Amino acid sequence: MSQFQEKTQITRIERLTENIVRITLDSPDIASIAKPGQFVMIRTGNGKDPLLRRPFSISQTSNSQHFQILFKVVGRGTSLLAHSREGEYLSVLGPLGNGFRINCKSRNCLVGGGMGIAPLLFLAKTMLRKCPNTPPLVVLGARNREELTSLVYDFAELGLSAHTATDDGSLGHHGLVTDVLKNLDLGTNCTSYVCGPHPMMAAVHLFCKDRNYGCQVSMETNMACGMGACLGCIVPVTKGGYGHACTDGPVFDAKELVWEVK
Amino acid sequence: MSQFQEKTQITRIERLTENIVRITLDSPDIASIAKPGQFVMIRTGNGKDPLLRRPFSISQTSNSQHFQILFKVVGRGTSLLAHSREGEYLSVLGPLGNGFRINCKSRNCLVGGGMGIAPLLFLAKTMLRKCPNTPPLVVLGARNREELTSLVYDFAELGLSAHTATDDGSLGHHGLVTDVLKNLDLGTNCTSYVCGPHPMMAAVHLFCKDRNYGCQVSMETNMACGMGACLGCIVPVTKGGYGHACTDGPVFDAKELVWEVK
Amino acid sequence: MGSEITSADLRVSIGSLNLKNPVMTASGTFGYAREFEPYVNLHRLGAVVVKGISIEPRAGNPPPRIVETSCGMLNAIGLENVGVERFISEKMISLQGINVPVIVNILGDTLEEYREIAKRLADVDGISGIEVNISCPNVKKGGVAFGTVPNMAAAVTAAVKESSSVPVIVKLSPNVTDITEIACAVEEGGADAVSLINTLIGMAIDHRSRRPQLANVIGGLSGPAIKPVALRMVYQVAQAVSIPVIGVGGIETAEDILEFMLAGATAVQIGTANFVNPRASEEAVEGLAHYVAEQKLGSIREIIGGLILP
Amino acid sequence: MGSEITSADLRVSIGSLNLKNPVMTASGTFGYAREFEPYVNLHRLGAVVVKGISIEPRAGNPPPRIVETSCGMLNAIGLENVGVERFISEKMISLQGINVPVIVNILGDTLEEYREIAKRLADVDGISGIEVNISCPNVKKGGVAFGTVPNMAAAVTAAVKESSSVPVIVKLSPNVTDITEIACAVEEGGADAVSLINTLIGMAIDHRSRRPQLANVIGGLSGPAIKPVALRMVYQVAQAVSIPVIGVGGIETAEDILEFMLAGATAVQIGTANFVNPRASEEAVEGLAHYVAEQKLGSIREIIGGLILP
Ligand SMILES: Cc1cc2nc3c(=O)[nH]c(=O)nc-3n(C[C@H](O)[C@H](O)[C@H](O)COP(=O)(O)OP(=O)(O)OC[C@H]3O[C@@H](n4cnc5c(N)ncnc54)[C@H](O)[C@@H]3O)c2cc1C
Ligand SMILES: Cc1cc2nc3c(=O)[nH]c(=O)nc-3n(C[C@H](O)[C@H](O)[C@H](O)COP(=O)(O)OP(=O)(O)OC[C@H]3O[C@@H](n4cnc5c(N)ncnc54)[C@H](O)[C@@H]3O)c2cc1C
Ligand SMILES: Cc1cc2nc3c(=O)[nH]c(=O)nc-3n(C[C@H](O)[C@H](O)[C@H](O)COP(=O)(O)O)c2cc1C
Ligand SMILES: Cc1cc2nc3c(=O)[nH]c(=O)nc-3n(C[C@H](O)[C@H](O)[C@H](O)COP(=O)(O)O)c2cc1C
Ligand code: FES
Ligand code: FES
Repeated sequence: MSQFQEKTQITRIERLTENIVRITLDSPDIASIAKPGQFVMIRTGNGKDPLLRRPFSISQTSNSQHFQILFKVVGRGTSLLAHSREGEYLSVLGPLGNGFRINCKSRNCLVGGGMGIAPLLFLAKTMLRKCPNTPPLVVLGARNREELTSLVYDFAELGLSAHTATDDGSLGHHGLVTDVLKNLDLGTNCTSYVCGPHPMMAAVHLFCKDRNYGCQVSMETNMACGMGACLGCIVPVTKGGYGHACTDGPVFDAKELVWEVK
Repeated sequence: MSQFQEKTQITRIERLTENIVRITLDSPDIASIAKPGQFVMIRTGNGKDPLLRRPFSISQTSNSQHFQILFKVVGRGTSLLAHSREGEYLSVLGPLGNGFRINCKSRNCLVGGGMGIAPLLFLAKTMLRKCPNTPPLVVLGARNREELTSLVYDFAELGLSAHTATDDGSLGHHGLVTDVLKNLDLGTNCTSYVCGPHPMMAAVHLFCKDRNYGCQVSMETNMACGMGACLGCIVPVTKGGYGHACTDGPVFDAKELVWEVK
Repeated sequence: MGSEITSADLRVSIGSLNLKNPVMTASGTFGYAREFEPYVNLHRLGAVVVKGISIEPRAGNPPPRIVETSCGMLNAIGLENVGVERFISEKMISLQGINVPVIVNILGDTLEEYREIAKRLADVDGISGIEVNISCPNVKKGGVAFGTVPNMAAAVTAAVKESSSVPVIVKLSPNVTDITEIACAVEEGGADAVSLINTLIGMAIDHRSRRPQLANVIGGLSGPAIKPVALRMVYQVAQAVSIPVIGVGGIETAEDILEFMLAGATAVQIGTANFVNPRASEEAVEGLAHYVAEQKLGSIREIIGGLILP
Repeated sequence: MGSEITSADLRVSIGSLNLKNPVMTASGTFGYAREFEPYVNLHRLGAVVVKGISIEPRAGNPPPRIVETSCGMLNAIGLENVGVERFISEKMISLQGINVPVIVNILGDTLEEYREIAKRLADVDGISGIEVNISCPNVKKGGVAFGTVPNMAAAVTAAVKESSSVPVIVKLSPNVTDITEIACAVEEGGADAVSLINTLIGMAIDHRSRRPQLANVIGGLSGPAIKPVALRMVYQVAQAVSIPVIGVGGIETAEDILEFMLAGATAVQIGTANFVNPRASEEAVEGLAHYVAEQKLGSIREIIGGLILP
C-alpha cells in the first residue's frame, strides 16, 4: 500500500461556519490514490505542543491533484490548523486506513452525523461514478441548520438531495438520523455507510442489524501514529481482542465490533 | 514601580533585513512610563512550547502610545514573533528593569553592538531631550553593512551621525567598536552607555576603566520571569554574590560587575 | 464574575489552617509575594509560599541557572536566599499586612539545621505554616537527599514539627521509587500535610559548545511537562495517607487544579506558570469560583478525590 | 548529502554487535519495522528494536490507551503482542532480508518467563540482540517492577544472558530513586549494555467527565517532555558502568542525539518522534553524518562522553 509523508501546500481555506473549516491541499500523490473513508495525519504546527499529528478524513479529491479536509475546531490542534494561511505548507501522512467497501449491488445509504459527514462526500462522488445506476440515499444529522447548510449544498451539487435531522429542529427532522432512516424506503437489501458520533453509529448499527442490512462504520479513536505502530487506536471486536482503527479500519463492518450500549 | 501585563496590539511589523524585525505595539500604559534601558517580557505564542516569555529591550516609544522592539530571529521564540501578523495581540509584561541613568554633565557616548543597539535609539532620543546641549556620540558595531544600515539611518533621523564598525569591513571601520572609541576625542569626563555582546561590553569596560570614564552596561542573561521572582538572571558582582539583571539591572555600573576575561 | 467569586464556597483546610480557596503559589516561583502586587490581588489567593529559607544566607549557584526545555524549564538556583535572620528582619516586615496566609519554605543540610530554623521561626508573627523542603542533600549522610529515605524524611518532619506552632507541610521529592512510602513516613513523623511534587532532576546540554546548559550541570525540571507525573503521584499519595495532600507540578489553570483535586488534592500550588502569566494564581481562583457556580456545587470540597474509575 | 553519508564514520559497537550508526528505533514505537517502509530506508538505520514480546499473546489494555500531554504522550498499551510463537512464525519471517539488525524486546511477569522467552528466541535466525524490558511488574513479588529492585534486576539479566547467544541489552526504568544502582546491578548480572529510559509513570484526567483519560488510569510518559530526565540519567549511568549505554527519551533530531552521546551514550533510540515524523530515524542518521563531516571528526565515536564540564 502506498503512503506518503508530504509537505503539502494549502491552496484554499474556507470557513463554512464560525468553527467549521475546509482546507484544500495540493498533493497529487495522495489525491491520486486516495479512496473514500481513508484519512490523513496532519501536523498542526511546527512546535512540540501539540506534539502528535491529528487524523482527518479525506472529504474530497479533485483532478487527482488536490484533496480537502473538513473539520470542526474543538481544541488546540484544530484551532492552529484553522489559523494557517493559504500558501503555507502542512506536513501530511497518507492516505491511511482501509476505506469504505462500495457495494453496487445493494441499495446504498450514507449516514453522517456532525463532522462524520466529511468522508461521505468523497464516498458519494465515488459511488456515483462506480454505481451510476443506483445513486445513494443520503441522511445527514447535526446540531443545527448552520452546521448542515453548506454540507447539504455540497451533496446537492452532486445531484443528491439529503434527508436531514437536527438536534434543535432548525433544519429537517427534529431529532435523530435513525428516526429519518426508519421512515425511508430502504427495501430488503441495503447497506449503510456510517460516520459520526459513537452513539449515532451504535443506533444505526442496531437499526441495520434488525433488518439484516449491511452496515459499515468509520470509527474515531485516539491515534498517535495512524500507521499501525503505536497500537493506541483500538476498538473491541466480537472475535475477541481488538482491531486497530488505523490499519484494520477506520471502516469496520459494524457486526464485527463490540457495541457497548450504555 | 508601575508594571503592566497587557494584551498589546501589533500595529506594524517591519523586516529590516532577512532576520532583523521591528514590531510596533500599541500600549499607552507601557509607552507612557518606559525609560530607556528598560525591557519587556513577551509571550511569543499561545502554546506551551516555547513556554517562557522572551525579554526584549524597548527600542523606541512614540506619542506615549506605541513602543517598538527590534530583534533578531535566533530561535523558536523570535521566529514565532517574526511570523505574527499586524492586528494580532501579544501578551506583554513591562516596563521592567532599571534603565540607564543619564548624566547630562558628562560627555556621553552610546556604544551598541548587534541587537544591543535596540535600546540605544530610545536612549539617544531621551538624551537629546534631557541634555539638548550635549548630543551624545554614537558608536555602532555589527557583523556587516546589512545589519547596520537601517539602524544608522534611525540615528541620522535624530541628527546623530553614528561611527560604525563591522566585522567584515563592509561599513565603517573594519574591526571592533573599541578601535573606533580609541580614535574619538572623548575628553576627560565621559560616560559610556553600552549594550551588546559580552566580550564587547568587557572591552568597553576596560577601555573606560583605564581612562576613568563612567560606564553603564546593559546585561543579557537567561530570564524566566523578568520581575525578581525566579532568581535565574544573575550576574556576579564585585561586592560578592550576585545581582539580578531583571531588577537590579539590566543596566549596571560596569565597575560593580565581575568581568571574567577569558 | 464578581458575585460568583464572593458567593462560591472555595474554602479548604490544611490541618488547622483554613484557606479561603485551594490556590497557593509554589516556593521559589513567587519571590516574597510583593513582586507580584502589580499583577495579583494577593488577598484573593489561598496562601503564598515564599522562597526557601536556610539558617545562613546562600549565594546560590553560578549562572546560567535556568534553561528552557520542551514545555518546561530546568532551574539550578541553588537555593539562593537571605538566611533566616534577614528573612525575619526584612522580608517578614514587608509581608506585614499582606492579608494572605504566608507559608515559609525551609531547608537545611542537616537535621539540626531544620530544627534550628523551625525554632527560630516559631515565635515570628505572621507565619501561617511551614513547608519543609526535604529534597536537599543531607551533607552528613554523603549527600543523599532527606526526601529519598523514609526514616530520614520522618526524622526531619518530627524535628520541625516539635519546634513549630503552626501546621507543618512536608514537600516531597518525586525522584524516588515509591513516593507513597515517603509520604507515609512523614505522616508518621507528624506532618500536618504533604505537598508534591518538587522538581524532577534533569539536565540539558548545548551540543555546539559541548557544555551543560546549567553551570550546576543538573537542575530541577518544572512546568507543564511534568504535570502527568505530578498528577499520578498525587493520586497515589492521596490514597496512601489520611492527611491533606497539596498538588504541585505543571499547574497553569483552574482546569488543571480540578484534575489535581479529583485525584485527591485538597489544595494546590502554582509554580512555573507564575513566570509565564503572573496573574495565573488569581485567574485560577476566578476559574474555580466560576466552576463551582456553573456546576452548582455546594463547595469545591465536593470534588476532592472525586475521580470516577473505569 | 549522499557522499557525506557514505563517507562519515558513524559506526558504534554494543558489545559484540557492530552497528553502522548509533540510531535505533525504540521498542513499541516502530511496530515490526515493515510499517515504516513507505517512509524510511530501513537499511540506513543502526538497528530496529521491535515491539515487546511475551511468552503468551496479550490483548493489551482496553481503550483509551493513549493521550497527548504537554510536549509528550501517555500510553497504556498494556504490552499488546502476538506472543513469542507467532512472533517467530509470522513477524520474524516478514523481517527476513530486512538488512538492518533486529533487536527483540522481551518482557515477562516472572523470572521464568524471561528465561523461557530468551531460550525460545536463542535459536531463531535474524535476531541480533535481545533487549530486556524490566519495567514490568513482577507478579510473584506482589507487582513490584523488576526494574526497581537491584537484585531482581540482576537476576532477570542473568537468566536472560544465560539463555541467549546474542548481546543482551537491559532497558532500565526511570521510576527509581537511584538509577545507577540498578544499572550497576544489571552490569554485574552480565548485561552487555543498558538502554534508558523507559517511560515515566504518569496520569491524565478529564475534568469534565471526572474520569482518567486512560482506561488503565496510569500510563507511561514519553516524548520531548521527558528528555531532560533521560539525559540526566544517561549522564549518571554512563559514569557508573563500563558497558555501553543506549540513550532513549524525547529524542527527535540529530542534535538531540549529539546531546545524549556527549552525556555518554554509545547509541540511542528514537521513540515517540517516529509517530510525529516517521522519517525521524533516517533523518537523524543523515544529520549525524552531516555533523561528522562538518566538524571534520574522524568518527562519531569521538564525541561519546565528550561533555565539557564547567
Ligand atoms: C480516522 C479519523 C478521522 C477523523 N476525521 C475528522 C474529520 O474529517 N473532521 C473532523 O473535524 N474531525 C475528524 N476527526 C477527529 C479529529 O481528529 C479531532 O477532532 C482532532 O484530533 C482534535 O484535535 P484538537 O487538537 O483540536 O483537540 P484536542 O485539544 O486534542 O482535544 C479537544 C477535544 O476534542 C476531543 N478529541 C481529541 N481527539 C479526538 C478524536 N480523535 N476524536 C474525537 N474527539 C477527539 C478531546 O477529547 C477533547 O475533548 C477524525 C478522527 C479520526 C480518528
Ligand atoms: C534584558 C534583555 C533584553 C533583550 N533585548 C533584546 C533586543 O532588544 N533584541 C534582541 O534581538 N534580543 C534581545 N534580547 C535577547 C533575546 O531575549 C533572545 O534573543 C531571545 O530570548 C531568544 O529567543 P528564541 O526563542 O528565539 O531563542 P531560543 O530558541 O531560546 O535560543 C536560540 C539561541 O539564542 C540563544 N539565546 C536564548 N536566550 C538568549 C538570551 N536571553 N540572550 C542571548 N542569547 C540567548 C540561545 O542560547 C540559543 O543559542 C534581550 C535579552 C535580555 C535579557
Ligand atoms: C525557579 C524555581 C525555584 C524553586 N525554588 C524552590 C524552593 O526554594 N523550595 C522548594 O521547595 N521548591 C522550589 N521550587 C519547586 C517549586 O516550588 C515546584 O515544586 C516545582 O517547580 C513544580 O511545580 P511547577 O511545575 O508548577 O513549577 C522551585 C521551582 C522553580 C522553577
Ligand atoms: C506507544 C508506546 C509503546 C511502547 N512499548 C514499549 C515496549 O513494548 N517495550 C519497551 O521496552 N518500551 C516500550 N515503550 C517505551 C519506548 O521504547 C521508550 O523507552 C520511551 O517511549 C521513551 O522514549 P521516547 O520519549 O523517544 O518515546 C513504548 C513507548 C510508547 C510511546
Ligand atoms: S494509530 Fe498508531 S497503531 Fe493505529
Ligand atoms: S528573571 Fe526572574 S528573577 Fe530575574
